[in-house]
Amino acid sequence: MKLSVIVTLKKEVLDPQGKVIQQTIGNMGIKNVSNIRQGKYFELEINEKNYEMAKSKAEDICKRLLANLVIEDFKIINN
Amino acid sequence: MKLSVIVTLKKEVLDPQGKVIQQTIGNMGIKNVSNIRQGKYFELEINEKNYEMAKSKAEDICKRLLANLVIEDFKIINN
Amino acid sequence: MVNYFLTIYLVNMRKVDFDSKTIKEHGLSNSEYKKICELLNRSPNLLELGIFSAMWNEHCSYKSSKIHLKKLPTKSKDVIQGPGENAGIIDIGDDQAIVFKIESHNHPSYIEPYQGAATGVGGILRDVFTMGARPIANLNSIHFGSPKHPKTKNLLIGVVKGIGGYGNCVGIPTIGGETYFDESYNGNILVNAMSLGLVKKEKIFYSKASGIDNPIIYVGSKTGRDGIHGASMASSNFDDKTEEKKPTVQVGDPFTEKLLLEACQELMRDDSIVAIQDMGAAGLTSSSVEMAAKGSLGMEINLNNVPCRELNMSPYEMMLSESQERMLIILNAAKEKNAKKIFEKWNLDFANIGKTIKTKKLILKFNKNIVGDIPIEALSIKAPVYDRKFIKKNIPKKQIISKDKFNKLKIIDTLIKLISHPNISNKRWVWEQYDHTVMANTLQKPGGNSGVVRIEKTNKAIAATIDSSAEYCVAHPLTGGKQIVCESWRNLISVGAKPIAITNCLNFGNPEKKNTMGEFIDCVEGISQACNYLKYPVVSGNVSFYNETKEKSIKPTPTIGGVGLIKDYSKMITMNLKSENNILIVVGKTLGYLGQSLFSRIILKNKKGPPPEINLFNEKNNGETILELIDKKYILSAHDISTGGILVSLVEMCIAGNIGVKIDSPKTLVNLYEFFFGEDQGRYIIEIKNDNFNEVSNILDKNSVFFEKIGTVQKDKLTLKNEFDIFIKELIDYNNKWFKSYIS
Amino acid sequence: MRSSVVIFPGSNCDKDIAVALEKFNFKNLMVWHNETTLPKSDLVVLPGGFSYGDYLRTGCIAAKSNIINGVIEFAKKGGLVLGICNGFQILIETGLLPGVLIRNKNLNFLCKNVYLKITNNKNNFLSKFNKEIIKLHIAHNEGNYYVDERNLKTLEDDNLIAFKYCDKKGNIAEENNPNGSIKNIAGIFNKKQNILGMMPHPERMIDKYLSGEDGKLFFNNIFSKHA
Ligand SMILES: Nc1ncnc2c1ncn2[C@@H]1O[C@H](COP(=O)(O)OP(=O)(O)O)[C@@H](O)[C@H]1O
Ligand SMILES: [Mg+2]
Repeated sequence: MKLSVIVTLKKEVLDPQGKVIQQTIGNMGIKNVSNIRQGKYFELEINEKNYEMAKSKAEDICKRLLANLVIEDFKIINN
Repeated sequence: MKLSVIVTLKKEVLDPQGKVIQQTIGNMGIKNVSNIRQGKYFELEINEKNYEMAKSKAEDICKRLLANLVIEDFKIINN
Repeated sequence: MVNYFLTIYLVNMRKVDFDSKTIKEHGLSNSEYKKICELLNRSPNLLELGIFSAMWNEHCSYKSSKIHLKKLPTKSKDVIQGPGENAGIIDIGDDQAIVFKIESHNHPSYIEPYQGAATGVGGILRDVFTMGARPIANLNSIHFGSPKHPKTKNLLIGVVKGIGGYGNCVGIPTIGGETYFDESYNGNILVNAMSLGLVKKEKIFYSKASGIDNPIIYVGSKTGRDGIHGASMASSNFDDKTEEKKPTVQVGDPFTEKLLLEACQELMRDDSIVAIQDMGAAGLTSSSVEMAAKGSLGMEINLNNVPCRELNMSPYEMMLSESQERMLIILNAAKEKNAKKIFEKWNLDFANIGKTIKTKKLILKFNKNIVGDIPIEALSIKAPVYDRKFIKKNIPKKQIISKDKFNKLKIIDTLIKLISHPNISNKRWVWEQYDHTVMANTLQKPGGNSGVVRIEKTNKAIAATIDSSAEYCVAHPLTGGKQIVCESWRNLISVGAKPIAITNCLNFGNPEKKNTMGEFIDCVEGISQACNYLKYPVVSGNVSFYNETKEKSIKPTPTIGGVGLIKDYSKMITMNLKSENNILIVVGKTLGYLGQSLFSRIILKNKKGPPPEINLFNEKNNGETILELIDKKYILSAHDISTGGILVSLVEMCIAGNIGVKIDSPKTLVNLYEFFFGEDQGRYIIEIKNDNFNEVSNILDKNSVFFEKIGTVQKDKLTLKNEFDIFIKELIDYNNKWFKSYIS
Repeated sequence: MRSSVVIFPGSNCDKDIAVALEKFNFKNLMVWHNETTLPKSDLVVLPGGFSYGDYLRTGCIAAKSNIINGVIEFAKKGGLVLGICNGFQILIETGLLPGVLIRNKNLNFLCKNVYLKITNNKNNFLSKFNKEIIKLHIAHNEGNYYVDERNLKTLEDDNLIAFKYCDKKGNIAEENNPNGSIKNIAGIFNKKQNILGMMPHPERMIDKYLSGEDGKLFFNNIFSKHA
């Protein structure tokens, strides 16, 4: 079973990468892009019978490894 | 309008990060995770009236900046 | 296009010849294909065709350059290993040796600058550590198109990040390099990476296979579908289809490289290894063939045992993949178990994929069938060699500059224009992205004459520099070739190092064109003459042809990587001016020659005329005299005079020391522009104590070296009576400005 | 005095720090990340480098390795722990130090000399320094220290900031901030001040032939305290 995980920086945490990308977009002459945040994306292939079990495993992995909960949030999505 | 972009490495391209994460998950005693790929995630705030226009702008940004089409693919999703 | 990937032909099963389209796609000519059939006594199958294509292309076979490279001097009492191995080796005493080489990664870096440059660094590191050495320093030479070209900025950023990203992660300091912009590189940038390693003399490993039935061991990363046909891509011109070739770009994994380095070092402690070679261009094919060829034996490889990253990889893909961070080892059979343990500890793949055999053949097995069977010699010594047609360039006519051209100028404005020029501007933005102090032995970081790293537990240090001079080479390749070698030599002398040997990366256009071939032959001739005279042999190198886009060639750009030894690093010299009231001397004669100078090209917009002549006698004599003065501790700082002439070099010394100079009004007959901006060769600026002037001039006189006093060190300003008076701080700003504004 | 340097796959300053420790008379042992117990030590160093390639988040995978429990235990008992660069990042990922180190503000790897102001010298690491402003070397991609307001207040109130980036004269201003760190922070202590995490590399500045000697003060200091 394939699950996707999105890890994003918490709102209050500075995102230097997002900021630079935003500036670059401005410099490239593209208008009306007012805010950019960068995060991480993972695809996990989990061999579990049902979605619930796979999801709970993914959650565990996020908490213990993929996300740093001090500064990041995560979200699991079903492909 | 808020759009999300997911940038992933093309299938045949080496993903050194995914490889190390996968090994680590194994070492942490979590079983049945057979494959992990890492990608990037972006949230763009685009001030356009309709979704189509915002999407085409996002596409342009992806092609010109966010994704390296030599080794990456991208996907735009509507939040 | 034929589907190379799904079809497996068994040997002898097919009678049909390939069509010329398939042959061409493999970078082979019809006559080469015919030769393959003759050598095999049959037509090849697709796998075999791929293998020939990889081994016979320019990049691996050196078919257009081979006969000319023979002219290069490759021996001296310090040379342990000349060209022909993974890297060259020189003796530095105390049973220690330095292994070094340079490698180009031009085409991949244009297609994907980050990964192209990163894997370039990875490749050259493996060339060095495969010989048993621990890498101790990296350098690079990077050439980009005009800063105004729309692609240049992204290429620059990507390449610099890639070089840093890889070298920093592996933990090797990058101690020098050069960054150059010129529109001839608009469609074809150059990325040349150099690496140096330290090895104990009795612990050098070579790639010559030996012994029969020894296991062939594959270690490192798994093989993927990356970089298939990379070597043949490096052996053809760029065209509109280049974009389509993109999937051949490899991705580097510096973390795995670091593990591979440590694992190899661990395995190298005893005598388990018979022979070892990295899998570079043309991957498993070239490494196995070259090792077998050197050892005059054969190899039998079972492709089912090759560790693969993806499902259903075909023998064709496995043999031609250029996946990174892999090595091939011929092991002492008894040591296999122990070796395996080491690689497991470092979490790397370790697979026995075959054995050495007596018959000099490359035998490839897959699913119990023989899928490839090629005589080793057909791939090595019987590969084609060409004596291509060439046209030599005559020395251009000297330019006469009319006096009124100078009348409109002012010295200070000219100086500011020159030090603000992209090619002279401070490259700090580049080298601050490279870790240049890791390993904690860096005595001179980038920004000086040469990078210097010390050898732990000794008083010795190694100096290294990387140089090219495309402008001189395009004007007159023979003189240009000589000049770079001399510049490299001067850069080493300036830090107090005795120049020992060089490596060279010869970047040229299409060798099938007579003019390009002529440029190549003359540059090689020039390099050869200078190296011979200076006893500064070539121990390794690389040739990169086909640096062309849409029929437009780059300027001929041989890059020279020079290495020198400082016996006692407490005597090392830097280029920053030290203290007030010291005097400055120009060593070597200033005739004020302006042809091909930065001044002519930038200020007068005149690109014609021959480059400055090289007088090898003076070059050697001046250099050796500087070393004598350094040894006697008279010199406080030194800098060679190169691009931009005396005044630019002087300003560089001021900027480095953040201190000023009161320049004496020149007493020569030439006009001020010729004196200050002429690029006569073989010159240095040295700083000495006023009190030592007599001793120093005695030594210079004794050696018949021409010299003249040029000024005195003073506080924070550069001044020339009746001309200018400017704060060093201002000059620093001009020198830094261009890069800063370009990048932001 | 005994020290241990932990080697993670991808560490690359482990040898440098070992050379420095030995030069200043420590009896040093190297410890492989897979070990479960530390040798008897007075000081444990987590060295710089790119443990696990710095993949995922810098320091995070090393923070899951076997030896880390030993390091945590050692620290809890009051042993001296020093994390330099990647070592600092690992200490943060283990939770021994607060905050996070993110990408440098200009997104470039940065290798250069910087000036640092010592803001707390009442501890085992910095008490013997005879000057307040020192010059050290930095070389990192992720040295941009961030911490939330509450934790920042604790760091400030309890005097747990070790160094701040400054200029030659000790001025702490945005233009002397190489990487965007909050309040120019270059190194911090834990509450008990037996753990120090810092981005600069003292081991690269230990004799006059290198680009500076202020790293010396560092090793002399720790040694004198525990000899
Ligand atoms: N790509 C680079 N990598 C590292 N150092 C560089 C790079 N480009 C320039 N430098 C440094 O900048 C300095 C000036 O370069 P250059 O003008 O080519 O020097 P020179 O003419 O004396 O050989 C050199 O010391 C060199 O080490
Ligand atoms: Mg020079």
